[in-house]
Amino acid sequence: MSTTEILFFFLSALAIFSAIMVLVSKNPVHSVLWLIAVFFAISGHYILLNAQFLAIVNLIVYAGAIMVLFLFVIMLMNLNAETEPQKHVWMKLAGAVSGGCFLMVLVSLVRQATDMQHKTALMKDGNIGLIKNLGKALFSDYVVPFEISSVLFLSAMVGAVVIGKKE
Amino acid sequence: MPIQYYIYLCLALFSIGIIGVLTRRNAIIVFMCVELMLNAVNLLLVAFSKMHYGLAIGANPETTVGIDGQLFVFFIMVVAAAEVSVGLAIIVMMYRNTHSVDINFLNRLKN
Amino acid sequence: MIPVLLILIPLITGLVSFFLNHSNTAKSWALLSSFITLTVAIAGIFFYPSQQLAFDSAWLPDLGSRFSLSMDGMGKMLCLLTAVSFPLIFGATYKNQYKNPGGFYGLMLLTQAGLIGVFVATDALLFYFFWELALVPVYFLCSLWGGEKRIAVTFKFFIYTFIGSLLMLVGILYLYFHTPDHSFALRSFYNIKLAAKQEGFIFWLFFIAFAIKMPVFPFHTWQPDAYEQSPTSTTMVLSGIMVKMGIFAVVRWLLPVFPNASVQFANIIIILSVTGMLYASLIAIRQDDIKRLIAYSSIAHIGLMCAAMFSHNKTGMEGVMIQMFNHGINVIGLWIIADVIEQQLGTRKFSELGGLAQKAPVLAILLVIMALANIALPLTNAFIGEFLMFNGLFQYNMWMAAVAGISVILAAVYTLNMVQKILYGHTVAATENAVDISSNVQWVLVVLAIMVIALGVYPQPLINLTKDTVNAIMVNR
Amino acid sequence: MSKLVYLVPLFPLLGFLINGLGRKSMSRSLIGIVGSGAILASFVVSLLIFFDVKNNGASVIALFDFINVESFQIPFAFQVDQLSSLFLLIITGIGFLIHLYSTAYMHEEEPQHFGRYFAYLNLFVFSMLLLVLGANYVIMFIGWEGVGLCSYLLIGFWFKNNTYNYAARKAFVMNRIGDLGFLLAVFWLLFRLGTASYGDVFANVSKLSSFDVTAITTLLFVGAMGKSAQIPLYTWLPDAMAGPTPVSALIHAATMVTAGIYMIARSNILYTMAPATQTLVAVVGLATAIFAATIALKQNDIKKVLAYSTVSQLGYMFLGLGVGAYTGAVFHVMTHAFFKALLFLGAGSVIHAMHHEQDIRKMGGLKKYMPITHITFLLACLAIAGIPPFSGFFSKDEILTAAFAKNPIYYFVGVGGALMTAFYMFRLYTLTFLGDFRGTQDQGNHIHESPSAMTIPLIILAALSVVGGLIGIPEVLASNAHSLEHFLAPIFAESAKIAEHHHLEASQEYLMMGSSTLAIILIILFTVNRYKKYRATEQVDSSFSKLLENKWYIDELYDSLIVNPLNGLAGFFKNIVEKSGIDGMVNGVGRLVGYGSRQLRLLQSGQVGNYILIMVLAIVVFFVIWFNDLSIMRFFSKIF
Amino acid sequence: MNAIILSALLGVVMMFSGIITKNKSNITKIAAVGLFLLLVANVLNTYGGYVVHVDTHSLLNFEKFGLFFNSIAITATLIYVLLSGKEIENVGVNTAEYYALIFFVLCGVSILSSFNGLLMLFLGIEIMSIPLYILTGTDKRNLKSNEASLKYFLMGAFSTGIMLMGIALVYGATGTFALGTTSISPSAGVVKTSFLEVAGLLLLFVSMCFKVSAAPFHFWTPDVYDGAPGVFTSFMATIVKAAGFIAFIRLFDTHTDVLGPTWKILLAFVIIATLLIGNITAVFQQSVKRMLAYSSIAQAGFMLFALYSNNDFAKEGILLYATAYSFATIGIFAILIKMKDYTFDGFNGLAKSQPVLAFANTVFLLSLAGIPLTAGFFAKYYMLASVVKTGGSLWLVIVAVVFAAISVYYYFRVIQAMYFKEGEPETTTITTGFKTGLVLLAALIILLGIFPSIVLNYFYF
Repeated sequence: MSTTEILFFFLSALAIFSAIMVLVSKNPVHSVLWLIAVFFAISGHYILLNAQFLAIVNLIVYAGAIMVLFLFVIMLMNLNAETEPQKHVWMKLAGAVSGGCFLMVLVSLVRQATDMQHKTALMKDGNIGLIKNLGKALFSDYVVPFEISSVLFLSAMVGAVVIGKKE
Repeated sequence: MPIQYYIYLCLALFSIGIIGVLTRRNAIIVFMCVELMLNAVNLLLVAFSKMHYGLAIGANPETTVGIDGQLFVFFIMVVAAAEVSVGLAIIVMMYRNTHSVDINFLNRLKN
Repeated sequence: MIPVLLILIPLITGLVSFFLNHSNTAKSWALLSSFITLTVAIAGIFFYPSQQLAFDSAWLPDLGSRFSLSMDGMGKMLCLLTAVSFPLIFGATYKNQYKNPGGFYGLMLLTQAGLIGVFVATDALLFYFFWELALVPVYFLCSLWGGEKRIAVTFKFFIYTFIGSLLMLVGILYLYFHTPDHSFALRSFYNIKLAAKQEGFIFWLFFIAFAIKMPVFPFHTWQPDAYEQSPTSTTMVLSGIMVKMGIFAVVRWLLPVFPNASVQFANIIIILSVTGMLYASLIAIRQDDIKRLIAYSSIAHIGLMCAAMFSHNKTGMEGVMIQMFNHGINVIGLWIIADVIEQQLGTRKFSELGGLAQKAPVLAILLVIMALANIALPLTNAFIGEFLMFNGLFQYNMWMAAVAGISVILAAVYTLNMVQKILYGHTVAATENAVDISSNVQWVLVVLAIMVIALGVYPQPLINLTKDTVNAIMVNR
Repeated sequence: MSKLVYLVPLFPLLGFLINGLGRKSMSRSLIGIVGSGAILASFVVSLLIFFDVKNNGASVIALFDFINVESFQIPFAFQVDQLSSLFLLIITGIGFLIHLYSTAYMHEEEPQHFGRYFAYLNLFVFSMLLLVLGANYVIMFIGWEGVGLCSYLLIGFWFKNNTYNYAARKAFVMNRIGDLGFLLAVFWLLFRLGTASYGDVFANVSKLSSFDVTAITTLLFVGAMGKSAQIPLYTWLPDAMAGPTPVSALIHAATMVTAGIYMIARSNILYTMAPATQTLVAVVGLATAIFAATIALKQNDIKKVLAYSTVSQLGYMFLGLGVGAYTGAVFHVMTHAFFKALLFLGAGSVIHAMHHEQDIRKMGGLKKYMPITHITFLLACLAIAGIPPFSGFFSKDEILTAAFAKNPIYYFVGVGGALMTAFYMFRLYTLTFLGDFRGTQDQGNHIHESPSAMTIPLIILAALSVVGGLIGIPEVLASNAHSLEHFLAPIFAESAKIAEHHHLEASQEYLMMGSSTLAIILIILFTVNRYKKYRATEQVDSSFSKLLENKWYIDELYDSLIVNPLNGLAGFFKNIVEKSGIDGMVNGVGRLVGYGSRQLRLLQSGQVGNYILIMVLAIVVFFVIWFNDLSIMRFFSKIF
Repeated sequence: MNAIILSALLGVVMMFSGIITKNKSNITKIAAVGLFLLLVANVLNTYGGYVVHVDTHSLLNFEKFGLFFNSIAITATLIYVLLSGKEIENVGVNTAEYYALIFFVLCGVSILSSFNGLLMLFLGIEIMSIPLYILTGTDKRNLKSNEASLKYFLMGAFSTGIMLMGIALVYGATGTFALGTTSISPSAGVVKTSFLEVAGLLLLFVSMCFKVSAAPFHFWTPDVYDGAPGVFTSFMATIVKAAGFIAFIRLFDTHTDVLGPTWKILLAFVIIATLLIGNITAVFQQSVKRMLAYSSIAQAGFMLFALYSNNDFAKEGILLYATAYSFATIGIFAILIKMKDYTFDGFNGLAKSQPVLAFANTVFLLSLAGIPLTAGFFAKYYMLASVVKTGGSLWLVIVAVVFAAISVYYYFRVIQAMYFKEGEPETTTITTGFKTGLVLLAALIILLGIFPSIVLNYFYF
């Protein structure tokens, strides 16, 4: 077992475990923290895949900005106590079972997908994940979506103002 | 690394996200689970990007195949950020009016 | 150009009529319009060369649909019926007061436009258009000016017929894609060759639409209610002309387009029709309401027409042609009388009527004449049609004709029952102070009675008028 | 002359129109003149035509195309031949007398009703003329239904009385049942031969299979049953007495009921070709003759007795037709027309005098008050009873002789009926005219002989009844004296060729005539004796006579067998099948949609969790459907 | 491209217009002018006129089909603003921002009508959706509006997740985000689709179904349409929904052969479920607004036929359908939001008090019901025709027409309330201009109902 494999399995285990902890934590703050752990694990995977730029962005944007925002909101609402009323157990079970079914179905498909049988993701090697290459592509081929996403931000901004502003 | 491992991992994370959406009542947690789903997709896209890259590099060492996958991830993050800002604003607005973020209380509109 | 005029005159005058608020103005306007239409119809049909009777212009080029109108014998006859009926209807109900008269007469005229359109359209899509155009104003007419239960009843009627016409639309579409030249033209439809299974299937799509309109048992339940609840002048249009749409459509769009299926399923349809005849006749015997009685009687008559159409012989078809016109005349006469009685005495129940012959002898005579026409007494117009239709049915299957013939007897029972309950016996509370009919109604009824007898004695003009249609349809039989 | 035949029906039609439209503005006498005059004019024309036919033979006069379609033509044409011209005379002649009589009889009516009455009468004659003149079965059918209509109108003439109206309706409906048979026969003819014109049909009879002929003749006979009141469609005729008495005379004597006889005589070739039908006709006729006679025995209404006697006599005519004695049947129609018209008019005269009292038990001794009526009535009774040399004797004898030749049973049963005829007629006569007056004092004071407008027709008819038989003297009595047979020979020539001929010994015929006459005379004497001393109190009814009095309960039987079940069925259709069944199904669809709506909306629970749950489940289901090779299932089974 | 750029710019302009003028009606006027400019620019684009040339690296593909849809959408928005501008001003204080968001949505619509890859599809959907989450919640004091907004957002985000998973799987199988490429395994020589691609497409299908509110992914629709302020419901139910369909059709245009025969079965299932739920549930509704929400689901069922048949008829038809449906629904909502009472009873007697409104409303409802002589008829006609043209599947068409007949039930309930029932409906003030606008719109619908070629020929080609 190479280091990469060990790291892969470790990060995967961490990600899944943290993800499950997000679900089961009764305290929303804990959920947030576990989610941040998931993001770290995923960033680890990015590094394994040599997608350095995304690894960093993931940490900055998700773990840094977005999750902090979540945390703020939760704090603001004073939800740190275990205040969330529990769902009916049957509903929970139904949710879990149907989510499980979803997973099963997809996994069974992937097992049958012969074209995925012997393919591997290239680890460590390859420089497409480097910021230089990504930047080049972003500002040449993908400049239109890049610009258009500004509209998205504009509307989000306007939206936040409209929603948040006191009348 | 066999690509299937990545697929399984991402599907697992994705499904956990779905299960979270289905089982939790706190709107913020539900939203967080959605973010989890998005991240699962991100990881999958990166893995696929590297897979395609790996397949293409044999023929052409200078290839940039797969870079679009990683860029897509970038755009997903952009969108996610925008969505979060709006989403949290809405949740806060809801909280201001009802002092609750329990989605089970969202039942004035039905039938 | 004539068919276009026949559609446009009522259409435009109808639209104008919406802006007329004064009752008498609206009435006179409608009467004037209908007379103009009548004049144009008579002039066009009898005095103009036949090329004037067709019209063709581009309409939806990318859909393969053209605005093409043309009148063959049957079209002429039914246009004539429509054109004749409306002045009579307006004349007979001239004294009736409606709230919002402009709207009422406007909708009536729009209905007329739709009806004429149905009878002259030779493009399937256009036909469908007019088919619906005739329906929608009637919906409003019945719902706005009808009886107590009008909303629910009219609604049922509308949805019922609407389902039918949508099914027909599906059929039309299917046929359209199977025409050799992707066109909605009648001629192209006649050239379609379908596989037997498909033909059978599409045949039923069409037939159900037409069966609902006619109506044929067991699709008839909208009809008595609708007739009962509608304002009488609308009922006249409904039963006098509109049911002919169904029959007309079968002759024009069903039999020639589905030659094999219409032979194949003739048995089932004739059995249905004959069952319906007896069924409706029996129910009519037990009715206590003039309108419902006429409605059921109408179902019985239509049943015969439907059966005769599917007998697939010229005799029966000739009978259907004549009867389309004659039934229109007769049933309008009956409705006018029903209306007069209801307006004057405030009831339509036999149990509350009686002895009217003493108070209103003129009405009595005219009612008797119409009733006799209703039971197809010889020398009234209905006899010719029924004679030929029974003849046709007999040629198809004599047992069917014999069974159907029972309805002739039952018709006598319920019609004479009606006559007796209304006219004879001693006067009762409702009829104590009755007076005879007003002159406008009298004139209309006299005109109708003259037509009844004239066409009963000398039906040849009608036969000659429709001969070409019959020959065209029955060309291969 | 025959070209003017259209005038014959035209005059009554004009009379109908004038009287009908002008009834409010015209005086009674004018109406009477117009009404009677129209018929008289017709009679004159008919007379001319009769002689024209006699001299020049038959012809067909086509007026215009009535129905002209691809598969057949029905011309509006008139058949002028021996048979029709004879009937023209009977109809217009007797019709005229009845019209004349009516001017006096109906004098109490208001002018407008008086006018209506004459209009109807004229229409009646018109319809009958059309029936007789039509050169094809369709025109005949027009008249056929037309007389039905007129009988309806006239029976219900006093429309305030609902019983009368029911009687009128019954008459029409019963007739319609027969008409349907007629109509089907016409269809059959048109189907097989493509024509309904007599000439063409009779010429092409050989093209019809024997089944066709039998079926057609049977169906035609069904028509005749209705129109001529044979079993089982006879019950309307007695009820038809609701109309004014002259109308009864018209229906029974000159028009309507004779239509069936005329039709079969007209189609004699068809019937001759169909022996099975002939037997049916004979049996039904005979049965009716006997059956009606039994009922007539115990009736107490003067007109009812006469009505059943008509039914019975019609039975004889059908017997004649059935055994192939066409001439005899027509002959009997003619003589019967004379004496039955006379009887009814006489009865009318009595009723008129008695102020609309019709129960013979409340009459008696009218002989001295109403001599003319009495004498003429007696003559008529003798005629109908078949006493030689009155007209009835010859015609009835001809029929019975022919029946004997065919089958002696027919004869004996027929003679039995004749005896009953003698009995009930003289019972009627005796109770009415002989003995003591049994009516009220008031009636007694006002009894008087009828005015001359009524008595003159009586006298003329009496004369005819007496001598009318002389045109048909049988071969045995005087050779070649049967002028009617010679006159009608062309009509029945074809049948005569086909039919088998039985010749009776002259001695046998004498024996039959003599014995039956003797028996009838004995019966008459017995009857007169029996009822001369009749008292209203002597009433010891056996149950059998009760049965007869109530007409074998046939009306009740029809009610319970046909009318009530049909009514019940109609009610079942109306209230159950239509409302809950078909309409219920239609409305049920609507209700189902409403119900579905109320249930489906619960799916929209308002819970986001539920919404997403359903979405996820749907996705899973989609996957399973999409990869429907069951591999997913296999995967699942591996896990669990 | 003109439309995308200009609508984004106009959005910014609108944001600032709030600073320049405090008069709300002026803002509406600016928006109307802006929309008109946008329309002109788009029409120019359709016929080859560009404001700026942008190399999109084939991420966007400007076909006539999409551009023409843009014109329809912009025209509809213009009509919408003209008819309901007053109500937009009344929703809250941030009128300028509302218009800005509307323009951003239009930007998203323009992207959706011309995307040429999954990336632009994703961005387009998000640009269209995010402003809608906000617009739904603009009635901030109203709990229903809040709730609708949150529901919409949560479910929208979830469906975004599903969509992204689909995109990822497709990408995994094909290695590209471009449309119309299929991975074909060369080994067998038979076209064998990759399971991953199919799975991805299925997830994409699901998320698109969600966007166009096809059952069983429609659940957000009634609640959101009901809770959102009426004016914005109008916008969402018409232009946005139509854009969703355009995207849907463009997306699956090239993929249907990949999907195999089961695709049709599944689609038929979705269509029937949509028709069933939309029509049947609408029958019982008491609120016209909610009824219209369900009716929009039902109409979506019909529009899905375009996807099902996927031929030239379908493409023409969906444009006509979008036009007919949008125009009519905008009209109805314009009237509805003038009413004080949104229930059916609120319309009682409208024909007496406001005959013009009642007449126009009748025309709109008839159009929605698909009665001939209205544009709605030809819309439905094209949909049915496109399916019939594919041959077979006649049963599906018959099911559809039966549901169309049921739809008459609830549409006509409004007509019945207006014409046949007595009542004193309360409305806000109704100006002559509004009436004129309604009548013109009704006339337009009837015109399209007689000569649908106006839309299909004169603009399209």
